[in-house]
Order: sequence, then structure tokens, then C-alpha cells
Amino acid sequence: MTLSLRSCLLATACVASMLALPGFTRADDLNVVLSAPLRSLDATTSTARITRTHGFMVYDTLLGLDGDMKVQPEMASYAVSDDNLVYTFTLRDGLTFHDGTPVTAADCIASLKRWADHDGAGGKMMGFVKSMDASSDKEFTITLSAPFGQLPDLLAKPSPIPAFILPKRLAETPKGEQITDMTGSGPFMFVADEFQPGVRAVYEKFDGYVPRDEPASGNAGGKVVHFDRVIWEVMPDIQTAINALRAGDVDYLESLPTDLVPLVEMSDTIDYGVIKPVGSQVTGQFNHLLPPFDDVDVRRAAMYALDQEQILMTAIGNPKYFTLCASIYGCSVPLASEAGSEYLNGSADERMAKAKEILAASDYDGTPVLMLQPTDIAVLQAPPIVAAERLREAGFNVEVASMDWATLSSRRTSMEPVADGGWNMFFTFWGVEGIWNPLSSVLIDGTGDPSAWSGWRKSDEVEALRAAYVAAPTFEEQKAAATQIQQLVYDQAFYFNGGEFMSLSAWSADLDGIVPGMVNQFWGIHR
Amino acid sequence: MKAALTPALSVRNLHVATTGTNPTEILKGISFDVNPGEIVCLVGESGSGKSVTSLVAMDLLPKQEIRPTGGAVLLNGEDILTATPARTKALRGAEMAMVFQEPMTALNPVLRIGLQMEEVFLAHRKMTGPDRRQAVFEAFEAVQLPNPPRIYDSFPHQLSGGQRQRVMIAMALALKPRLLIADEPTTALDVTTQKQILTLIRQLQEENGTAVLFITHDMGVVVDIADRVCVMRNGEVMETGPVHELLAAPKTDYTRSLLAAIPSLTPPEPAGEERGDIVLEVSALSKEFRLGNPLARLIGKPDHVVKAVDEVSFCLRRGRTLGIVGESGSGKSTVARCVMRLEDPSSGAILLDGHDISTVQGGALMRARKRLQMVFQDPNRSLNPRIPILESLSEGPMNYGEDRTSIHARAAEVMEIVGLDPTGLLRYPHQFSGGQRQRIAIARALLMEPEIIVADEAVSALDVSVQAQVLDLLDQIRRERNLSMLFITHDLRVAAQICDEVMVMRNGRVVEMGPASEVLANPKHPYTAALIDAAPGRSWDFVAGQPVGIPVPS
Amino acid sequence: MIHYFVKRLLMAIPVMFFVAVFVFLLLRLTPGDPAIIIAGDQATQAQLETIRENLGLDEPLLGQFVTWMGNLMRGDFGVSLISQKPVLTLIGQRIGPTLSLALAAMSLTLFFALPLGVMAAWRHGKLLDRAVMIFSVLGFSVPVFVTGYVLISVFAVNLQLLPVQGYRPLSEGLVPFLQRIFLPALALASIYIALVSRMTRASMLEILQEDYVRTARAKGLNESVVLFRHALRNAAIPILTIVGTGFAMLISGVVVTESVFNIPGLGRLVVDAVLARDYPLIQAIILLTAGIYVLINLLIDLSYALTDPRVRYQ
Amino acid sequence: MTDMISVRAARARRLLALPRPGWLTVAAIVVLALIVLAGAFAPLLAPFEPTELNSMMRLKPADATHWMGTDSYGRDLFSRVLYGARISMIVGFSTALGSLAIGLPLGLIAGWFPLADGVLMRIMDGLMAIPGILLAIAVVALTKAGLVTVIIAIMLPEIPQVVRLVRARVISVRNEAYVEAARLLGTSSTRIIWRHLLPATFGPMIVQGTYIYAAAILTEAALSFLGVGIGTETPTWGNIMAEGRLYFALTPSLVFWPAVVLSFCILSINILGDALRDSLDPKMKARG
Repeated sequence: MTLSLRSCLLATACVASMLALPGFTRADDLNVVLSAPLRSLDATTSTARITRTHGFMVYDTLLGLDGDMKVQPEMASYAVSDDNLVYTFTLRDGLTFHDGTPVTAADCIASLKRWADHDGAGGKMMGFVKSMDASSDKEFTITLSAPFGQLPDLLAKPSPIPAFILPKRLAETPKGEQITDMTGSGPFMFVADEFQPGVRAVYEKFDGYVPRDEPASGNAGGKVVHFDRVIWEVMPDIQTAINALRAGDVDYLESLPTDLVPLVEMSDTIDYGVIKPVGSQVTGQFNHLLPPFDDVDVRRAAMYALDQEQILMTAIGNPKYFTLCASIYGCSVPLASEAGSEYLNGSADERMAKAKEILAASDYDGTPVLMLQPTDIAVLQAPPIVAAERLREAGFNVEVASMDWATLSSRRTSMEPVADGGWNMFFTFWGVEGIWNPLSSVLIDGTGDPSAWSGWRKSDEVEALRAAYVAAPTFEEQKAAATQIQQLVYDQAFYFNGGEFMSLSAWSADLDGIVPGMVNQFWGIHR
Repeated sequence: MKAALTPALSVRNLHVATTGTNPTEILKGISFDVNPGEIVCLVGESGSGKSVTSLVAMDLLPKQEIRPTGGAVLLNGEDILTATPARTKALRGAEMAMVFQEPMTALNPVLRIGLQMEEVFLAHRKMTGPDRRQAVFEAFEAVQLPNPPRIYDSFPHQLSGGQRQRVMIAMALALKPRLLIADEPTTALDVTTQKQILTLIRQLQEENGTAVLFITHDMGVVVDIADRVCVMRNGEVMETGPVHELLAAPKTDYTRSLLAAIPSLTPPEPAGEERGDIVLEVSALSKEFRLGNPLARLIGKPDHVVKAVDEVSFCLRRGRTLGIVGESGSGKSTVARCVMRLEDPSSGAILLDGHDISTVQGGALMRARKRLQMVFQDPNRSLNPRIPILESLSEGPMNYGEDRTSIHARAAEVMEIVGLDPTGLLRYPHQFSGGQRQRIAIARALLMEPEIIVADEAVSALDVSVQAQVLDLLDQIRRERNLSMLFITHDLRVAAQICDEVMVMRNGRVVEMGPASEVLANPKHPYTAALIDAAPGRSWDFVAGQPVGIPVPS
Repeated sequence: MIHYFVKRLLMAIPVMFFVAVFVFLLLRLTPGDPAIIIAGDQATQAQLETIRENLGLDEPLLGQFVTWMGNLMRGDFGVSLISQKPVLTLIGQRIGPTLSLALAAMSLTLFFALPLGVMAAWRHGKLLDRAVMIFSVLGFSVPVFVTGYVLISVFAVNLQLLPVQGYRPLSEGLVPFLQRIFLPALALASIYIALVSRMTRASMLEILQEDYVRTARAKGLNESVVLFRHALRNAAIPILTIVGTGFAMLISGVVVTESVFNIPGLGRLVVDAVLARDYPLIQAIILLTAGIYVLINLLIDLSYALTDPRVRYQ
Repeated sequence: MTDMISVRAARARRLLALPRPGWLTVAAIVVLALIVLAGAFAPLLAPFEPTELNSMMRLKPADATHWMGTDSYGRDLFSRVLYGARISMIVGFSTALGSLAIGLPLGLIAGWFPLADGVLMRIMDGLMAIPGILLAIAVVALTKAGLVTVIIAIMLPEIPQVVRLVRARVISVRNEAYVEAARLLGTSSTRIIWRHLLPATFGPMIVQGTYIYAAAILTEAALSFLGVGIGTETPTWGNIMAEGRLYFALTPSLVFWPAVVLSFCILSINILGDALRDSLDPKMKARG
């Protein structure tokens, strides 16, 4: 063992010292600092935002959402039969994969199957799908057993797992197994040799990509690439990243903490702004299985105690970049409504009084609330602390357990009692694009199913309304269902809606043409 | 008077004190001269200030701790105390040179002998490389080192102690300095080597007319080498004079007591032939050591087996003292340690009253140990410095179940027996002098009421006057309590004084054994004879105060 | 020599085995789930189950351990759970920057620490000694990341003398390499200088009491010859030892320094791997660093022979 | 035998002159005492609760109310630094005490019983071969971030050092004549260990303890920096700096103040450790 260890050591040392990474910054390279390290590449299984961003580089989708959140044709255009049961997709010309093979209808069907295996909403959609058939290389149909109006939206949606199209041979990878071959038909090719997980990913412009003629908008439209290479880097220290941006080492910073805006405001060579049109919702999740939050009154008391403004003010700092609203679907989406806002209105003190009152009237017996706090996600450090302070004031007994995000993510899946590794409450945030309708939002899953997202809410009423939403043929009916759901979510205190904040990006002032989108997109952008 | 002659070294009313807020005087105004062509011995016991004197002369004092406060040290008329550091540096090695006590540590272990030797020339002479090399070879030849080129390429550890001291002397005399200071140059050597080195120094000094300041504690060495003697005590010069005058007619009581304390080489007449029972019988005792340290294995060397003790047999009778004498490496201490079971013998038997204890363990060993006690060489290390001596003394009896009050009473008693005040029992070892500590160690052994005391170089670390007292104490206790004693020593004079029988060892084997009076007076074995011959100061009879051979006037 | 070397390597086997068992148990007996990292935090239980099964994480512990050890024996360190790349490839990508940083820091350290330590010992108790010691303890007392920030803001941001971050391999030219490695190496060396100069001073103080130093002075040699030729070589062994045992400290410094200066090295890899519960990767890195540690200590033991002839010939 | 002894004794006397420790040592003791007192009496001294949030008072510069300004949660930095002293002292002290308490018996066993030595030291070698920070990161990240976990995580890699130290000391004392004398007096192994070996290890252990103390505080800070330290609700110097580093370019005081206090603290501990070592060094001790 020792010998092999030693030889490996020597070998790797030699390789490392000889390995000449072509790392020089060239004028036609775009150097980007991302906020999270890219480690897992399989965008068809991972819900991680960074992996999704990677997915939009190498893959394309059948349909896209434009800047106004309207479904637009991207790889394909579609037509619906009059009975709303048959969708026919026609692939546009010139689509090829990075390996040179043309994109066919068979590839699309295989890809949709894999997508539906892994995406929650996709799985739901499959419940309505009777069959998917290729009628030619360029055309395929999806036949439904019942009308399912959300279908185009789902195929266009950018979250949590977009319906990326990949070659059939890869799409047929067994469920759960990760894909490592990054062949797609997107505007960028992944340079596997230069990939250093967690550090660096390199993309080359895919010369075989034929952009649409329309201007780029959202993740739809013509994806015209102006750089030969896009290089992603991760800098563990944001200070270092800003220094690097100021020094011209990098061109684009995916995420700029609002507190540090003054640093880039001073500089003429740096611009910054909001790229993602919708923000992210801070959510405080109750564990409905364990006391004290198995009692709806206690949950409600907690909701009154918590304060959107305090949480966002501490976590974000600048009111310019956050919005307080009751909508559980995001503050600026079509389904947004004021239902349940009575739980949030009024001054913090008034609500605190209310919280104390409800708590006193409830059966709360002083059971400690175990609040999980992540130490390595900047935005999520503050909310649990602020929340714990408020809950204590209201009369709760709160313990904050700090841990890294990985531990928290693992622990939040535990349904055990606190003593056996369970939990009572934690905070996270959700990109609005992932929760903007009752179908895709797992936060309002009321099945109580152990496989549901953490919290295990149980409400048959909500589930019935969600089904009604899916079946609703018109937007008005959909919105009515969504609004009712929202009221119920508040009444039952599913979770605490902490308000919405916007993400800032910063970039070198000589860049132009940045396309706003749900993820950072590197087409359109040019010097 | 030789008034015209400038002394090579002239120390005038020299005062030296420690630095710091509370300075103590180490030298209290000493004066003496060393003339060219003369060997002056500076004699004194520890703490007399003799080494400090030599360091002052060489300007090598650690000045942060000790510095001269008055007087003058003139080297050929030039005052060393006021000279610049650069000047004294130029003088060192060229005009005045020094040989130190420990040849083992005085040479740099990581540099080749040749380089260390050449440095003398590099520092003081402009010479080409080959010339230097030649000069080194010549210097080696002058001190009678065999095969100079080989020595040149050697590292210090590859030479014997005697060879190393020769290298040191060659180094010191390479530039023919006017003054050579030799600080106990032979103390660390075996007697036979010591004799050779003394002869060499005398010879070279005569050839070059060098002035030599020779520092020693050993009156025997003084007899062998000095022209004049300078006796020091507590930072003062007690008296100075030509060697024979001073030895024959010491002017001060101190010198007289010093001389009186030197044991005679001639054993006293045997005190009767009372043959007691055999209490300890050792037969065919052997001890092998496997020298296999990791560093030796580094070069792939197999374990080296050393026979430290090879088939040694002897008997010890009740009330008698058996001396084991020999040079370093003779195995004498190993015999003692095997008898004490501090080492496990490789083979052979150790019969204590007829019971073999060479392999016993546990309770049997514990019972045996009570009857055998040991006094170690270094009294500084044989007492735990962290506990009061009462604790050290009572440790043994407590182990054998005696209660505290009885132990305390006996401890006080024993303290008086060894000549110490029982009130000192609560003090710590460092509050006692070396001699007192050795008495405490003896007291500790006595408290166990042993039948046999093993004394391993028990007086070697002590000054000569203290040594005499401790020897007397041991002898007295042996007689009063009818104890048997195994006395290990390298010093024939000590052996002659205390032992009834003597066993001479060499390379792990017994070369000669017999009554002390016979072995030391009429050695049968040539090695014994050589040992006796090499004993320093043989030519002087300290008891009679005159050279040996002149009949005692009646 | 060869014999000793082989023997020491054999002795390292139980040590490394202990490390392997320890790390394996530590990882498996503590909470955390790599499947979550792969699936992303919006994944549901059902999605996680699928991935867990696929990774073999539902097998019994002993089975997992035996498989892992078996693969190790064949030199197969496994594949990263998260990125699906061979672990050795990942380490290979990262070890270059870390080794460069460590070596640069070590060079800076020796360049500063040895003279400082020697001078301090030479002027023992004097102002220079105190100054050197306070300076070095100060280096030890300031956290590396603070030193790093200060260095960046002074030399890179304000004076604009050096790049603010990043790493360029030596193969892209000496100048860019040195420009980027200098500040992190200095930040890292600041702790190490303290350590080595203190050890040098202590060791020199002891050696300066030795008789052969007095002999050298008695020969009328220059003080510099006495200090550097006679004393320093003899003082080398404790200094070498501290260099070896300090390796662990170097690694801990590397982890933080790499974050501050954005150097894509092993330190960050291991932090990322731990946070992502990438078991094979953590195991491989810890085994590897432990192996390097054992190896460095072996080399240092061997180097004793070069500084001390007694070791060579005895 | 030679009167070099008197030279050495003089040196020893000088260095042992404990009643007059250098001004540096005095300064170190004063600084440490201040920090310990600040930590101990933090609840009395701190003008604010260390966890008292105020989202309207974020990142404010120092003024008459907030002597060091406020952090990104609007908490009072001065109060947090005071409370931080408390945690740092607890971490340092517990780590030092814990690693000594565990390392000491193991070291005694390894040093005295050759049979146990082999196995024990291989394990210690293994533990030592794992870089401490990696071990600490793994332990903290993999279990649960909290004071006890962090202390254990920092302690673990220190143990082998203590074991080695104690073992080396035991081995050197084991062959001292006074230990051999004790064996000859029929003293049992356990009693020899208890009476003669154990006290001999105290000096070096106290010194080592101070270094562990300092190292623990630094490691805690590094762990917090890497995001795997004690939970952020607890004010520790490491946490304060780790939270403040984001704002280093804008509000450097968030890193500056804890760093200054921390550095002074470590500096003082090290100076004190050095002073202790010098006065306890057996080589410096009078033998004659």
C-alpha cells in the first residue's frame, strides 16, 4: 500500500508539474466567477442551480421562457390538437449535437423520459401522458389521456430540472446513474480535459450551433455566442473575487453581496445590476411531524412572531434589493396575490403581541425548537439567527444548531425525533422560477408523503386545489385555485414566507448585451 | 632572580565576578606568573576558580554571565583584559592556545579532523592549500599520531580518546604559541593513556620552550608534570612554589589537608584472615549487549554483539570488601548492575546465600533486593530532585511494609550515622553538597539493612578531601555492621585503601584476583603491572611527603 | 541505507492502515449524505433514494471497507462521488499548486528563519535576540487569513505591485509563477518562520555551549565561521525535525491560504470534499497527506546522515 | 570536578532569578490577565447582549454607544469581542487540559512499558500523520458544530504530541540513577510512575500546555474561517472574524479588533510559555 501510495504520489507530482494548463486570459475569453463550485455535471438529475446553469450552456430545450415569462419555441415549435390531448412538436432545422450527429425526435423522446424520471413536475405530467411517438426524424407527438394545460410551461421551465435535450444514447442512462459525457446541442461545448471540479470549468463556443433569428430573451430566442471560450472559476473568498474583478483578472461576477455594492460603486470599470428578473424567496420550513410544530396553532404563533423585514434587512441589508409580499409564488409573478397577508401586516410589535397571545393560548409546553443554521451559505446565515431571536421573544424555547450546508441538507431529510438527528425548523431560499405555480412548488406539497420535500405538510384540501389548478383550463381559474391554496398555506402555516430578494451580479464595464434570465447566460454578451 | 625574563603569562590581582544584580566574586584577586619553558600547575578542588582563570586568559569567558572586574592578565606583557576582541582573537591559537578536558566533545563531531586542524592555519597564516595540508601532517607527526593522511580524513568519532587529545594538542601547538593552557587534559582519559599524554606534553614543551599553564585537581598528575604549583581555593591562591618544595613542606593547612587526603597506593596490612561465610557467589556470569540502534541499521549494519562481561566468577565473604578495578569498558560496572539485577545477565549464576537470583522475578526478586543495596556514582542523579530526602529515604522501608513513625525514627538515626544533621531530612537534594548527597545515598542504602552494599564508583565524582571522608564512612559502616561490600572503581589508590580483595578486569574478563596487598604490591599479570605503573604520582609518597624510595627517617 | 529505508517503509504500513481505518470510520459513522450534494438541495426523498442506491452507499460498512481496501491495494483510489472523476486525477490537478506553495513557503522560511535564529542565539539575551523573538512570535500569533488579507490589501490592492489572486503553474513562465506565489507563500511562511527561527535559536543556544565551539573560538576563528560552520551544522538535526513535523502545520496553513489567495490546491479540494461528503476523495487525500508526512519524516531521518557523519558510519 | 560548574551555576542563578522576570513576561501576564478577566466578567462589562440583533444598525462605525462599531447583524462588536474572550479561553483551556489529561497516561504507558510502546506509538504516528486541520475539519463538519465538538476536534491532533513528549521524558528519566535506585528499593512500577516519572513530566507539560492553549485558539479561528467552527450564534473571535471577512474592505474593524485581541492573546501566551520553559529547563537548573 505504501509503495503504491508513494508511486502515485510521485506520479501525480510529476504530472502536475508538467501539466501546462493553458490558463492565459485571452481577449476572446470570458472569465466568470460563479458563486458556487461546479462539481456535479449531470443537469438531468441535479437540482443544484450551478448545475442547471451548466446545463443551459451545453444543452438546449424544446421550448423556452422569454423575458416576459411567455413560452416560446426554442428547438421546436408545437401545435395542440383541439381536444387539448395531442401535442405535436416540430424540430427546427440545423440542430446538431456536439459530436456532429443531428438532433432527432427519438433523442427528444428519450430525453423527456429521463427528465420526467427525475423532475417532480415532469413525473406528474407523465401521469397524463399516454404516449410519445416520433412520426419522423423531425416530428413527434405527445398524446395525453386527459387535458394538461401546463405541458408547454413545464417543457420551458428553467427550474428545478429543465427538460434538456440530449442524445438518445445518453438519455437512456439508467435512472439515478449520473451522466458524465457532456454531449448536448447547446451553444457551448464542455471542455472535459480542463474541468477541475470545484475550481474551474471551460466552455468552447459550439460552431455548429445555429441560433434562432429572434433576439435573445430569457432562455428563449437566438443564443448568439460572442466569445470563443467561457471560463468559469470559483473563488472561495468573495473579497478575493471582487479584487480580481477590479484588477481585470475576471470579467463577470455571478453574485455580488449587496453589502459590498459600495466597493464596486466606487469603480468606473465595473457595472453591476440584477440579471435574474425574479428573485428568490426566503423560506422558513417547519417540521410538521414533530412537536411543537405538529400543532397548527404553534406554527401560526411562530408565523406571527417572524418578521420578513427584519430577516431580509439582516440578510440582504439594502431595501432596494428585497421585496416584502405575501405571495408564496413570488412577488412579481402572474399568480401573485395578497391572500393571507393578514399574517404579515401590521408592525412587528403588533404581530409579536399576537404571537404571544396565540402561543399562550396554544398547548405549547416549552418543547425546544431546534433551528438548523448553515455556516457556509452567506445569505442563509442570518435568517435563523434573527428568527431565533424573535421566537424566543414570543416565548419559544429555541436552540440554534450550526452546521455546514451539507449536514443541514442531510439532516432536513430526517423524519426522526430531534434527539435522533431530527429537526424543527430551518431556512433556505428558493428561486421564484422553481415555485411560481402550485404544480412545481414543492413547498406547498400537502400529501404528507415521506418522499415529499422536507416538512411533510398534510392537507387534503390543498392537494385537491392543486389538482384543480392543474386541470383548470383558463388562467383565471388557475389563479383562483392558486389564491385559495395560498390562503390555506397561511392558515395552516405550511411554512414561513420570508419575502423575496434579488440577486446582484457585477461585471466589467466593457461588457454589453447581457441577457437577463433565470440563470446566468453567456450568449448575447459581448465586449 | 630571573628579572630580565618577561613571563609568558602574568596574572596580576585578577578579580572576576558574576554579572547581574547580585554579583558574586569568583576570583578574589589572584596573582601568579608562568615563565617561558615552565609548566605551572594550577591545583584546586571544584569551585576554586581555576578553570575561570584559564578562560579569562584566553578571553573566552561567557561575558554575559561572568566578567573580570579588576586586575590584569598579561600575555607577554600585553593586557588581555583591555585588548580589543579582534586582538585577542588574533592572539588565540597563535600566541596562546588551549587544550580542554573532554577530548570527546572538544572536537566538532561533524567536521573532518583535517579541516578543523587547517582552520588554525587559515585563521592566522597565509598559506596555500598544499602547504597547509603539509603543515597539518607535520603537526600530526609531532604529536606521534600514526598515519597522518588517514587522521586528516577522519571524523572525530573515528579516533580513540587518546588520539583525539593528541589532535587537540597538535592543534594547540601548531603555530608554536608562547603559552599553552591545558585544562584537565587527561582527566577524562584512562590512566595508561593519561600517562602517554602527560609525557607528550612534557616532551613538546621542552622542545619548543612553551610556557604551560596546566590545570588539574589531581595531585598525582601534579607530581608527574609540574615545575611549579599554584594551589587555589575559593577564588584565591593559597600558596605557590616549586613542586617538590610545596609537596614536601606545604605552608598552609589547606594544602596539607589536601595532600593528606590522597590515598596511598600501598594497601594497609591485611586486617586479619578472618574468613567469613560466602554471602555472594557469582559464577561464570556473562552479559552480552546487542548494539543495534536505528542509526546503525541505517547503513544496513547487523546488530553488533558486545560481550561486556565474559565468564566472571568471584566470591564475596561476610564483612569483607571486594574491589573490582579496571579501565573504562572493562565491564566492572556491568558486573555490579547484573548483581543488582538492573541488567539481566545473559548467563551464569548469582548466588545470594546459596540461592540463585540471576533469573528470579516478582516477590523473590523483591526479597533479594532488600539484602543488596547500591550506592551510585553520581550523587546528583541518584536522588530524586523533586522530593525531600526523607521521602527518598523512607521509600524502601515503606515498600517493605514498615510504618512511617518507625521509618522516621530510623532515618534520623541513620542520618547521624552518616554524619548528617537529622533536621535536614525535610530538605531537598539540591540543598546539600555533593559529598553530603553521597552520604544521604549511603543512608538510604543502610535503612534497608542490607547484607551487601555495592558501590559503583561511589567516590569518583567527589573532590579528593570529600572522597577520603566518604571512604572512611563506608569502611566504618562496613566494620560496624559486618557488611560485605562490592566496590567498583577505576582508581587504584582508592582500591588500595578500602579493599580486602581486588579483582582486575579488562575487556569483560578477570585478569587477576587476590588479596589487595598482594595484587597491588606484586602484580602477577602484566596488565595489572601496567595499570599500577601508570598511576599518576607514583614517584611521590604523599604520606611521607617525599619521593618514593627514600627510606623513611626514623 | 536501502535496508533501513525498506524497513521504515514496512513500519509505515501499520501506521497507514490505522489512518485508513480511522478515516473510513470517521466518515461513515458521522452524518451527512453525498447523495444530497449530487441531487441538489431541492431534491425530494425519492430522488435521493435512487442516487444512494446507485452509489452503493446502502451497502453494509464492512463490505464497503473491504472493497475500498481491495481497490487501494491495486492502486485504485476510486472515483469521486460528486464529479465522477477518478480521485487521483482530481488530486493530480490540485497537488501542483499546493506543492509549489508549500515549497515556496519553505524556501522563504529557511531564507529568513535560519539567519534570524542564528543571530538571536548569538546575541542571546540582547536586544537583537528579543526583537527577533518577538517578531517571530508575532508571526505565529496572527491568523494566516489576517496576514493574507493585510498582504493583499497592501501589496496588491493599494501598491498594485503584485496580482491579487490566482495561480499560474511554473510551466507558464517563472515571472507569472513567482508573482502569484510570493504573497501566499509569505503569508504561510509567517507562521513557519516563527517556528523554525525559534527552533534554530534554541538549538544554536545549546550548541553554542558545546566544548567544540569553545575550541573553535580558542583557535582564533572568526565568529561567522564559528556560528555557521561549527555551530549551525550541529544544530541542524532539531531544525530538520521541526521542518518535518511542521509539515502538518504547513497543510493547515495551506487550507486557509488557498482560500484567501484563490489557489486551486489540495487544501480547498479537501474542504470542498468534506463539505460535500465525497468519501473516496476525502479518504484519498487524507491517506495521501499522511503518506507524504510519513515520507517526509523518513527523508528527514535519512538526511540526518548527511549532516552528521556519526550517523553514517556508526 | 572542574570549576566550569561554577560558571554554569552562575548562569543558572542568573536565569533562575525568577523574582525578576523580564518586562516582556510581566507585560504578557498583564495582557493575559486582562483578557481572562474580560472574558470572565463579560456579562458585567459588555454594554450589550452579544446576540442582540438590530437590523437597522448594521455595519455601523465605532461611536460612543458601540465602541468598536457593529457587525452585519447590527450586534455590538465590543460586546462580542468581550464574550469572544470567554469562549476562546474556554477552548484554549479545555483543549490544553484535555489533551494533557489524555496524552499523559498514554505517554507514561508508552514510556514505561516497552510492549505497549510499539502499538501505541504506531497509532500516535498515524494520528499525527493526519494533518490536524483536516482532522478537525472532518470531525466538526461531519458531526455537529458546537463548542464540545470543536474542542474535541482541536484536541485530537494535539494528543500525539503530548504522548510523544511525555514518553520522551519518561524514557530519559527512566534511566536516571534515582529511578534505578527506586527499583532497587523494591518500588513497584506503578509507584515509580506515580512518584518519580509523573512529577518529572510536569515541567515540559506545563510548557506544552501553553503552546496547545495558543494553538487551540488559532485553530478555532481557522475553523470558523473555513465555516466549520462553533455555531455562529456563539461569539468567538474566529466567528467574528469569519463573519467580518466579507466586509473586510468596507468595515475592516470587524476583522481588525478580534485579530488584534487574538494576536495579543497568543503573543502573551507564547511569551509566557517561553518564560516558563526557560525557568523549567532542566539544563538551566543548578546541578552543583
